[in-house]
Amino acid sequence: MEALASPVILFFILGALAAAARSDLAIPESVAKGLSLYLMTAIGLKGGVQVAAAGYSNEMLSAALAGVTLSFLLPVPAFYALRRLGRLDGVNAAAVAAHYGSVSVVTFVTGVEMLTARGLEPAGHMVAVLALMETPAIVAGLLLARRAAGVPAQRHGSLLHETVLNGSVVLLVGSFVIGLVAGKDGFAPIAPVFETAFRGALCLFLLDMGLLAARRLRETRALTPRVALLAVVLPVVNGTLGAAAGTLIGLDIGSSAALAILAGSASYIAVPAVMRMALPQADPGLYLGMSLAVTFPFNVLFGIPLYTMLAQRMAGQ
Amino acid sequence: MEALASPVILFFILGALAAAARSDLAIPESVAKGLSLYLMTAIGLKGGVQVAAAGYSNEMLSAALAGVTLSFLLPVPAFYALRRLGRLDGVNAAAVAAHYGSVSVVTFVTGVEMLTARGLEPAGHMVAVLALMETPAIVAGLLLARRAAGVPAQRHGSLLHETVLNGSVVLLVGSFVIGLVAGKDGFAPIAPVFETAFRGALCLFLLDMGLLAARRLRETRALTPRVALLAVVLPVVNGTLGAAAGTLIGLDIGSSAALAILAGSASYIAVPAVMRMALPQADPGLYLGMSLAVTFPFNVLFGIPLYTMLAQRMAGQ
Amino acid sequence: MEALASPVILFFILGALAAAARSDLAIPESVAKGLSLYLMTAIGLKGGVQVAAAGYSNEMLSAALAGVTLSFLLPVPAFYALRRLGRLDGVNAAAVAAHYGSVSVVTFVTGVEMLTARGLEPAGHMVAVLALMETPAIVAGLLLARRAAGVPAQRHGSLLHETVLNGSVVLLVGSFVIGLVAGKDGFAPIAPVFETAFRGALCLFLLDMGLLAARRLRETRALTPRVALLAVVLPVVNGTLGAAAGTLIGLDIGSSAALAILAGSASYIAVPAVMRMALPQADPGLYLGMSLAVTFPFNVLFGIPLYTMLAQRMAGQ
Amino acid sequence: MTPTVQRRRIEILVDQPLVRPILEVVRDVGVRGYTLLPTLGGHGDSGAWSDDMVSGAQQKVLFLAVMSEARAELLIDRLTPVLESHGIVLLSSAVDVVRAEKYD
Amino acid sequence: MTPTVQRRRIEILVDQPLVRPILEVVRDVGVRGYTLLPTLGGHGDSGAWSDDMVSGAQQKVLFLAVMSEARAELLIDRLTPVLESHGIVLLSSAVDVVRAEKYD
Amino acid sequence: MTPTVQRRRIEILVDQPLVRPILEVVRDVGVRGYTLLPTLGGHGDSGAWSDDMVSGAQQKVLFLAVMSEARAELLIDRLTPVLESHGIVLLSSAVDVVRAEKYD
Ligand SMILES: Nc1ncnc2c1ncn2[C@@H]1O[C@H](COP(=O)(O)O)[C@@H](O)[C@H]1O
Ligand SMILES: Nc1ncnc2c1ncn2[C@@H]1O[C@H](COP(=O)(O)O)[C@@H](O)[C@H]1O
Ligand SMILES: Nc1ncnc2c1ncn2[C@@H]1O[C@H](COP(=O)(O)O)[C@@H](O)[C@H]1O
Ligand code: NA
Ligand code: NA
Ligand code: NA
Repeated sequence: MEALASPVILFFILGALAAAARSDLAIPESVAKGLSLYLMTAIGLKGGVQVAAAGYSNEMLSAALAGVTLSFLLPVPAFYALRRLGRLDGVNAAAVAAHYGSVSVVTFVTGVEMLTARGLEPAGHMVAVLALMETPAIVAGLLLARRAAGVPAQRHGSLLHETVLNGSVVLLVGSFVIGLVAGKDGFAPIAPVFETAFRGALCLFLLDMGLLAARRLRETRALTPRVALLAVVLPVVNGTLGAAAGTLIGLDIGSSAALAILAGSASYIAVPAVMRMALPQADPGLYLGMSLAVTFPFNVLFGIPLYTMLAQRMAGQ
Repeated sequence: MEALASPVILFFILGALAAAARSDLAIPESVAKGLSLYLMTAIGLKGGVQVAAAGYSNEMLSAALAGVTLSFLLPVPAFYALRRLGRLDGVNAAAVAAHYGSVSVVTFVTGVEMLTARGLEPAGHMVAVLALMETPAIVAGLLLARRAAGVPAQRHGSLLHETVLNGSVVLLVGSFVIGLVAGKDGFAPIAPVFETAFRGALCLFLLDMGLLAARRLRETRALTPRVALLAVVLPVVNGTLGAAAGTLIGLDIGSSAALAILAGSASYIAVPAVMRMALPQADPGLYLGMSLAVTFPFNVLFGIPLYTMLAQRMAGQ
Repeated sequence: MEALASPVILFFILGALAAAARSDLAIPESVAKGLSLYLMTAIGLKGGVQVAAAGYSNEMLSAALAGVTLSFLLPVPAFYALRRLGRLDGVNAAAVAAHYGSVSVVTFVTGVEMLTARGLEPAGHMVAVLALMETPAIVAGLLLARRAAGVPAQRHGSLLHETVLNGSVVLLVGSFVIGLVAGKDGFAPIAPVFETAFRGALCLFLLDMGLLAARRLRETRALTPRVALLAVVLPVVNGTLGAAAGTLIGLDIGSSAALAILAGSASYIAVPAVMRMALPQADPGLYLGMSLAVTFPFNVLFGIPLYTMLAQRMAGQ
Repeated sequence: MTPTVQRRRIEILVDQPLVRPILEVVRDVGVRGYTLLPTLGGHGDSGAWSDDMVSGAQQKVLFLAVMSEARAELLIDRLTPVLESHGIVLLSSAVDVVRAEKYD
Repeated sequence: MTPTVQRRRIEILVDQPLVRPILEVVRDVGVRGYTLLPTLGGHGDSGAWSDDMVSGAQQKVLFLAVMSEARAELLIDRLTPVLESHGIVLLSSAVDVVRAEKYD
Repeated sequence: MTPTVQRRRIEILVDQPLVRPILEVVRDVGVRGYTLLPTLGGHGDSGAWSDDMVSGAQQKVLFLAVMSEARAELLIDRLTPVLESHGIVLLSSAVDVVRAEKYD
């Protein structure tokens, strides 16, 4: 509970309250975009520098495999739950399922902050796992859509391109590699911007996310009670599976919790843009309403502490 | 005079000179907006942290009461001066009067910088006073407009909403509360962004303000000599009243000077937007010309040192 | 070669690779503009503070004279090479020549970073030389265009104005003067923003420059092989002349290398905007393709180390 | 050849703080959809403005909506009284659309 | 008096991620030039949207191109099937241009 | 029903650095008001451009003004000679306005 008193979380709550009260407070779109690029660069760099210091380990490979597998498989149960319990048609269920298999960078970043504050900093290579988990869920979602609704697999090459070379994936991976090459010494001169300033910038970004999530929640028409409920159940189930996977393959508690946070998070930046192109019939109000307006706030406020606790319990603490 | 050699002021002068020489130097609108949100967050946080450290005192309550009273009453003499001496019609006089009763966040921030540099840092709760002073003047201005010109009091609820939940008020108050909750320890990890970087960011923002003020001065057609003169006289009178009020209620010199700066400043962000909605017949060229193009530069260059001196003299120094 | 492992350069390469792979990674235009204004302010301030500390010296005057002369004369051979070897018409040759006589702020900044990392920090007044070199080449280019193609010298006053009061010149010179006035003590409180954060911000800006340069290279139709070759030959020739001039007038190695970098760089911000206005018949795809898509990356990756080596050799090291 | 139907394209240039009241009128009149476009600056009888004004009080927004002739007349009737006092530019022109029933 | 020729002005309001596929159709049809304009937000049958949505999935762009009557018909024919499913607004109107051969 | 009067809507797509000279012509011709709109990018005979170009030399701005038929002809006459060399797109269309005297 003391985590909720962290300025990072408090700014998120401030944004949500301001939007709920219909204040005209707003962060310019380009500034918010700039902040999100900064955050991705910073975590990429930091992860790379940490891996450069730690050296290669088998744990890296198993974490990567676990992440890719989770991202690819988690959409399947989600899809059936969305069809049966959520009463969505095949295309919409597939589109939403892809979001829940993929990951939210900001949820991850917030989670790492919370974990670090408790002395449970995840391994640096979890940033690479984050980058690896963005894409497989999209492929799974498109396969599900094709099976379910006979959506033609048009322009496959272009879609793969869109997915793998998505701006956030490129920036994350690129910064990670730069951190790896530069190492601790190369990083030192740029650390004031990418390390010291990180938390303050995160506060401002979460203020904006609070505004956006609450506005989205107010304006969305697509959120039926069934679907809104699933937007809470899916992350909890996926997060639990993530914590279990992390524990099984023997990750340390922090990394295991990070894997749970990744599994439990839902994308609201990369996947929506790809889905709007790949499945234009699907309703963006639905998948953005679920992932941004319900799951994201749930994870920031309750999911992260829950997944952390699960990772601790499973590790026998 | 040595205050004028501070980089903060020099950047303001650079901006004003560049605009006067018709240079095409310009800071993108969204970057300037982002900077102003940052400055408000930073001073809100800092005030909250200071109050958390200092604990509650009676001085807080009296400063708050003095601020609210000044904001509500200062528009009245201003209104009559604008009608008689400025020869404005009732609606325009009321709209302008509201600006001079309300406050300018940037003038306050610049003033606090100047005061701190002289060892006269105001109390942290003056940030709360700043937030409290934004709104009452708007109410006063609208009452004056209704009396003077029979402007119908349409959509009252919506206006009150617009006024109290104005973005800058929400951000100031919200950050103040977060600072209060987080305290010194919670603030430490975000201090590099919100404290260490503050002055540098202020330089860039004042560069932009210099550009905007000088451009406004050149383009405004509404500024008659009478009205331009009032844009200097009103802040001096209001600033003097503010210093007197601060001294009377026993504030320390720094806080007293801050109250004078608040009273002497004129809004050019929050109030114009509300007035454009509430009194669309009033001329925005007039109230923005006065507050942004004349009063703001006057206060930054001459008003702040003057009000500081008044606060010192009145305190018997 | 170890310079290529600097994060600053690595981010440039990351941007170029992302754009080459057609990733949708993009930095919002206003954020990039904000970063470039920040960089100019920071180097202006730093140069001014350094000159304030070092005091006046004759070297300053000779460096300034050398810079102005190079900027004014370098367009002449460039013009003939572009006409004869590049097969451009008179107006286009003159427009391009102006770009190569003038300077690129970002190339200079990157060069100073590289030089400083090697213990060869140039003198602070080289920032003033940078500012002085922006303009004379434009005048030379317009004279060449008039002679070659009978382009009427319309609106001379307005053009001179546009050139001398160009935003980047004003900001550079203004910040330099503020640094001079403020000195080390006045600079200290704003140093966290303008000094400590400098390299990190440069990383993000060069990421954007990599994206823009590679996109430009892909989309430009105007780049014939002849012209593309000249976009590599011209900087090498000009850089060599710059190193020679610096050595001849007795500059230290760092300053001499900086003068070479300035001479070898080509403008892609200030001059294109002026040329679009002054010589609207000239093809912006041509001059931006050459300076931004070829010369800039060449200089960042190969030119800067080359000019540095030349300056060292000529100084007899 | 896809058949198109003629409708009215209504454009309203209005200050940012006045957008909300205008949208209330628009909803009253029963307009089903609209789009808002940004602007950079301009010049008119009341002087020049540009989007770099910190307060946003004079920042203008371009409202665009396509609707039936009848609804357009209704909207114009409702807004005409405030055009002058609020400094609003209102333009009406002919436009052809495919899904006529959507723009009624 | 400079003679002008009538052409069609086609405007298409479309979500950012769908711009690329639309441009492919535009190129197919042989349109020689176009311009993209930004938008701020809007409202329609599927609800409200605004440009502050982080993902950009619902950010809309206004495509504008001037072309001959014949080419406009071709383009409208090609796009009509997806207007409903993709949530696209397509407007066509008359416009006069000077260099007619440029807008064919 | 509020009576409307027909006027000319002139739109000019022009590079940012050329806006000032165009505005001088506009003033010469006696146009009383205009509005500038931002753009994102485009494609034409001279290739593609987009607003992410650092220098702004190729950033385009959309000029919009409503005026009388006569003044529109004058403006078109003045600008036609430079359309080609300066890469300018000029569009003219019919528009109905309420306060006719304001747009003369
Ligand atoms: N009649 C209209 N006029 C202008 N824009 C419209 C209109 N109808 C819809 N739009 C725009 O198209 C978007 C999608 O419309 P819809 O498919 O009806 O939700 C809306 O959010 C508006 O931005
Ligand atoms: N037919 C057109 N419709 C709309 N915009 C156009 C058209 N042709 C050209 N443009 C715009 O004008 C710019 C310059 O055109 P061009 O001179 O043909 O290269 C293009 O990049 C487009 O932004
Ligand atoms: N004839 C016009 N054509 C286009 N925009 C105009 C016109 N007249 C006025 N405007 C716009 O409306 C704003 C207010 O006009 P005014 O009320 O005349 O000052 C101007 O600043 C322009 O942006
Ligand atoms: Na997930
Ligand atoms: Na005041
Ligand atoms: Na040069």
